[in-house]
Amino acid sequence: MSLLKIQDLKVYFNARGKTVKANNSIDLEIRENEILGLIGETGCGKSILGRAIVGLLPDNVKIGGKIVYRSEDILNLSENGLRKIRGKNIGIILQNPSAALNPVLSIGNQISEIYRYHENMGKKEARIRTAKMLEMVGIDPKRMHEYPHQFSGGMKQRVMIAMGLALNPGLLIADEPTKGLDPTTKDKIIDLICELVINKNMSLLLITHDIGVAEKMCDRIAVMYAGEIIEIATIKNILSNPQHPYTQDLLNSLPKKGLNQTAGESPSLSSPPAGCRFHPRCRCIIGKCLKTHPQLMETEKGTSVRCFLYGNN
Amino acid sequence: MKILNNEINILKEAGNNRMAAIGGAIVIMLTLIAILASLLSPHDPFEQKLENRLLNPCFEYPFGTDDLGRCIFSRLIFGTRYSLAIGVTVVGITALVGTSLGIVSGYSRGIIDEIIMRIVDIVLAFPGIILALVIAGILGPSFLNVVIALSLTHWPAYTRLVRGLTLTLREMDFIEGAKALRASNIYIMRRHILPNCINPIIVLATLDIAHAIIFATALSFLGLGIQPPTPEWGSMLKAGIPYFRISPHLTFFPGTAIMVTVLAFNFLGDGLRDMIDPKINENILVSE
Amino acid sequence: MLKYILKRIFLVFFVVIGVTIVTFSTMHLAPGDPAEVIAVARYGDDLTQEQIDWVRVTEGFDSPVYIQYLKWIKHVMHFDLGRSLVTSHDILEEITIRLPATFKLAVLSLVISLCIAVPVGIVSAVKKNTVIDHLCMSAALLGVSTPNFWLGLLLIWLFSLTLNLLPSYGYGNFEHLVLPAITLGTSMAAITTRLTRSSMLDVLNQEYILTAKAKGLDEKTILLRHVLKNAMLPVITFAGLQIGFLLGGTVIVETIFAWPGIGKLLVDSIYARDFAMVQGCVLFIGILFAFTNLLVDITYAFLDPRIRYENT
Amino acid sequence: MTLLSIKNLKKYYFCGLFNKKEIRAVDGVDLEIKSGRTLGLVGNSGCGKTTVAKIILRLIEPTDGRIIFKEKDITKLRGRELKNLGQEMQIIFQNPETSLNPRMKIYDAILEPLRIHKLCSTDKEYEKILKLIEIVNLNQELLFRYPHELSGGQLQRVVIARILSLNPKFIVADEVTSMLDPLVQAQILNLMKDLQEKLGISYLFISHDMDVVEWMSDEIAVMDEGKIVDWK
Repeated sequence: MSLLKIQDLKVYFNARGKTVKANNSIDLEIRENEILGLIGETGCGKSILGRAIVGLLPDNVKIGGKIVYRSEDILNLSENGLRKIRGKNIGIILQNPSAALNPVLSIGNQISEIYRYHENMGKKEARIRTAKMLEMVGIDPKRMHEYPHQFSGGMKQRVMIAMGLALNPGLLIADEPTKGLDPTTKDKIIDLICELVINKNMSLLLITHDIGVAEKMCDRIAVMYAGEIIEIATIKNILSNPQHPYTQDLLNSLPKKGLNQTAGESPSLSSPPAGCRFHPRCRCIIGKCLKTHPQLMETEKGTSVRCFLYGNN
Repeated sequence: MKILNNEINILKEAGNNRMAAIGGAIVIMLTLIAILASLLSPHDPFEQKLENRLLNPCFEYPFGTDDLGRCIFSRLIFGTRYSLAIGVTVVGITALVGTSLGIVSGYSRGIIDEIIMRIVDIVLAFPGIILALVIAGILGPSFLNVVIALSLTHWPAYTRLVRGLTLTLREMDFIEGAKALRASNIYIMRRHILPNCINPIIVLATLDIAHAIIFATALSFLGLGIQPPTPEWGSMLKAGIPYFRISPHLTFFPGTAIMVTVLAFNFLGDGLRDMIDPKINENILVSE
Repeated sequence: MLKYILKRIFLVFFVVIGVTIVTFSTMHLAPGDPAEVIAVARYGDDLTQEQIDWVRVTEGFDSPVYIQYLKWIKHVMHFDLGRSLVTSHDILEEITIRLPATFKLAVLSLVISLCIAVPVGIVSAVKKNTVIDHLCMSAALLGVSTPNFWLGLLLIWLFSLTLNLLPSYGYGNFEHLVLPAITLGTSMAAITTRLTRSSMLDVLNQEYILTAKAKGLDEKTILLRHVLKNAMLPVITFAGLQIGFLLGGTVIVETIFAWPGIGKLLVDSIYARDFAMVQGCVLFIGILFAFTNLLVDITYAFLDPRIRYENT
Repeated sequence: MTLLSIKNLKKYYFCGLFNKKEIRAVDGVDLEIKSGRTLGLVGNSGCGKTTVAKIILRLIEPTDGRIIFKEKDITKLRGRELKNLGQEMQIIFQNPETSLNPRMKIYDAILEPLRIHKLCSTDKEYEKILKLIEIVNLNQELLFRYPHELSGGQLQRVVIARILSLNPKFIVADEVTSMLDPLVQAQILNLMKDLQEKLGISYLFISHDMDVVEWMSDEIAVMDEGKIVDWK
C-alpha cells in the first residue's frame, strides 16, 4: 500500500517578475517501509519537493496538485491539521545542521520539547524519552545539557536525526544528511539512518546529489532534472541499465566510471529550455525533443522514463 | 535551493526603495533650497525691522518675525546651508578617517589593531554628546569648532563597522588568492576590501548625517555651536525660548525644519540600508 | 568564560586610564593660560604678574605636562577632584549632591523606553508589513528624527502652557519628573524599538526557526521558546548601553527643564568656564559609563551560552 | 626532474591560556613533485593537508623545514624574487563562490594577475582574455557579469583561466570539486588533466575522496595527524 502519493505537484515562485517553476507536475509514490532516493543536481528543485510535503515553504509560493498521506490530502489541510502531522507522522531532517539548531537552547530541551508538546508529557518523562533517543543515535545522554556549539558537525547531524525520529513518524525526509561530512563520519551516519529506518519499519525519502550515498541506502531511485522527474526505477535497474540519457551521463561521471564529462550547464528554473529540458545537452536527440515536452511513461515493471526514445508518448 | 534563496531575499526587500526615493527627493529639495537661498528668501535674513517685531505668520512674513523683526522664513532658508554643510563635512571627515582606520586595523590584526580599537573604546567611553560638548565649549563657539568637536567623537562608528566587515572579508578565499598572486597589502586593501565595504559605509554615512545635524543643532541650542546673528536653526530655537509663551512660532518653525531634514536623511538611509545591507542596525550607529 | 571576563576587566582598566588622559588633555586644550584663569578667579581682574607666577608655581603648572598629569591622578585616586574655580566648593561633593537627580531621571527614562520599545518592537516584527507595523515604524522614525530638545519644548508647550497640568521646570515631587522623563524616555524608545524589530526579524529568518516549525510546534511556542530567547540578547546589551546615552541625553533635557542633575552642572560650568568642574564631571561620567559597559558585558556572558560554555 | 620538494616540513600552533598547549598541524613532512606530474594528497579533514599547501605557497610561514622549487630554496625568499614566485605557483580553492571578489566583473578578475605583474599592455588585454576563456571553454557573454550570476562550475573555470594568465608551472588544487555536482566535477577534472598535457603543469591535488584522487594523480601520499603515513 502506498504511504505517500504525490499527484501532479506544481510549486511556482514569482521572483523578480519571472515565475520559477521549482516543481513542475511531479508524480511520485513512496511505499510502506521503503527507502526512496531523490537524486538531482544543485538547483533542480529536489529540496523544495521535500519541504513542500511538510508545508515548510516561504509564503510567496503557489502550490498545485495533491499530496496524499495515507488517504488524506495534506495540501488542503488547515495550518493546525498540518502541524499535527509534522513531527508526528512525517519527520524532516533539514539540510545544514550547524544552522538548524537553536544556539541558546540545550540539545536536550530541543528534543524533549517535541514530546512535551505533541504528547503533553511531564518534564521528567520527556527527559527519559530524550535520553533513550540520544542513546539510539549514538550520543552520550549525559551530554543532554550541552549546547549545539559544543558539538562537531557529525554529532549535530545525529541530534537532527534524533529530532526527526523522536515520535517514530511513518515517513522521514532527509535532505542531504551527509553533505559536508568527511568520509568516515559519512559512512557512520548512513549506517545509523538505515538501521533506525529498518528496525522502526518507517519509510525514508533521501534527498541528495551524491550518487554514492544513494547507492548504499536506497531501494528505489527517482532522478530529478530542472524541476521534474525524468526517471524512476529500482536501484538494481538504475545501476545496471539506466534508460534516460541524463541518468546514464550522471552515472558515467562518477570517479569509479572514469569521470566522463557531459557538456553544458543545468538550466535555471526560471527560464528552462523548450521541449525536453535536457535536449541542449542530450547525446541522442531527435526532432521531437526540441518542440514537444515528453511525459513520464512506464516502460517495464516499476521503471518509468520521460524520454521520446522509449514508448511513443 | 541556493538560487531560490537569493531570489526570495531580493524580492522581500523590493518594497523599501520607495522609502529611499522619498528621502532622496526631500534631500535634493533641501540642497536646492540651500544653494538658491538668496533667490528664494523674500527678505534679507539679517535686516532688522524693529517696528514689526514678533509678528505672527501673515502674507508679508510667511513664518512671522522674530524678536528683532527679522523674517523667520528667510532665516530658515539660509539656515539650511549651515545644517547641511555641517552634516556633510562632519560625515565626510569621519567616514574617511574611520574607514581607513577600520580597514587597517581589521586587515593587520596585530598591535595596530589593538591600539586603534583601544582608542575607539576610549572615545566611545564618553556617552553621546558629552565629549563634543566639552570640546566645543573649550574651543569656543564657531562653525569650525563644531565640525572639529563632532568629527573627533563620530569617527569610531565607521571604524567599528569597517573593521567588522574587513575581519569577515579577510577570511574569504579571494583575499588568499590575491596574496598568492603576491599582490601588495595596499593593493589588496584598495582593490578588494574597500569596494566590498563601500555600500554599508554609504548607508551608515546617510544615517550619520541625520545624527550629525541633530548634534550640531543641539550644540547651538546650548549656545556652544554657531552663535547668532547667523541664521542657524539650533540658535534660532534657543533665541525663541524667552518668547515661548506669547509667540511659540519662534521655536516651532526651526524645530520642524530640523526634524524634516533629519527625517529625510533617515528615510534615505533606511531605504538604502534595506536595499543594500540590512545588517547595519542601531547597535553600531548609536553606540557612539 | 573566565577568560572572556578577565579580558573585559583588563580592557575597562585600560579605558579608564584612557578616559583620565582624554579628560586631562581636553583641559590643556583650553585657550589661555590655566594659571591666569585661576589667578583671575582668586584675586579678581586687576592682578599683577607676580600673582599669576605664584599661582603657576603653587599649582605646579610650570612642571612638564606628564608630571602635572601624575600629580592630578594621585589626587583623583584619593577621590579628590580638586576645587571649583568659581565657587571653590569641592567638586566631588557638588557631583554627589546632584547624582540622585540625574539617577532618578535616567532610571525612569530607561523604564519608559524599555516598556514602550520592547513590546512595540516585538509586535511590529511578528506582524511584519501590516498596518500596525507601518504605524509603529513611522512613529519610531519620527521619534528618532525629532531632536529631544525640541520634543521637550513641544511637551512644555502642550502640557504646562496650554493644558497647564504639569510644571515646566524645577525640582521637587514626582510631578516635576514627568515631562523630562517622557522627553528622554520616548527619544530612547524610538531607537530601541527599531533595534528590537530588526533583531526579531533577523532571528525569524534563521534556519532553527524552520526546524522548530518542522517539529510541529505552534506559533506561540516557537515565539516564546525560540525567537524571544535569541532576539532579546542584543536588546539587553543595548539596554545596558542606553544607561550611558541617558547620561548624555540628560545634558540637554536637564538644561531645558532646569533639572539640577550632573548634566546641567556640566553645561553651567562650561558657560562659567569653570574648567576644573568640567573636568570633574566629564571624568565622573566617563568612568561611570565605562563600568556600566563592563556590567553589561558580564551579564551578556552569563546570558549567552556560547560564551558561558566557551571551549576551543 | 623534480619540480618541487619539501624537506622535514613542520608547523606548530600554540594556544591555550599562556600558549602552552602545542598543536602539531604539520609534523615532519617530506614530499616530491615531478614536473608535469600530479601528486595526490589524501587524508581526513583536519590532518594538515591544506596547511602543507599554504606553506608551499608561502602564505603561511613554516616552524621548520625547507621548500626547494626548481633547485632553489624558497623558504626564506623575500621581495622581488618572492613576487616572481607568484607567477610560478598558484592555488585553486574549494569554494568557488568565495574565490572571486564579488564586486569585480569577471573580465577584470581574469586580467587581475596580469595587471598586478604588469605583463600585458592594455591594448593586448582583450585578445589575451579571449584566448584564456577559450582554453577553459567559457563563453564570452559571461565576461561582463558579476560572480554571483555564475554557477559553481563556471566560477571554478574563471579561477582556472585567471591562474593560467601567468602560465604557472605548479598549481595546488585544494578539494577543488568537493562542492560541485557530479557532472560539473567531471568537466573541471577533465579540463585540469588536458591543461596538464598541453601546458606541462604539475599539480598538488588535495582531496578526501579517494576515487577522485586515484583518477587524477600519478602518485598518492596519505596524510594523518600531520604526518605522511602511506605512499602509492
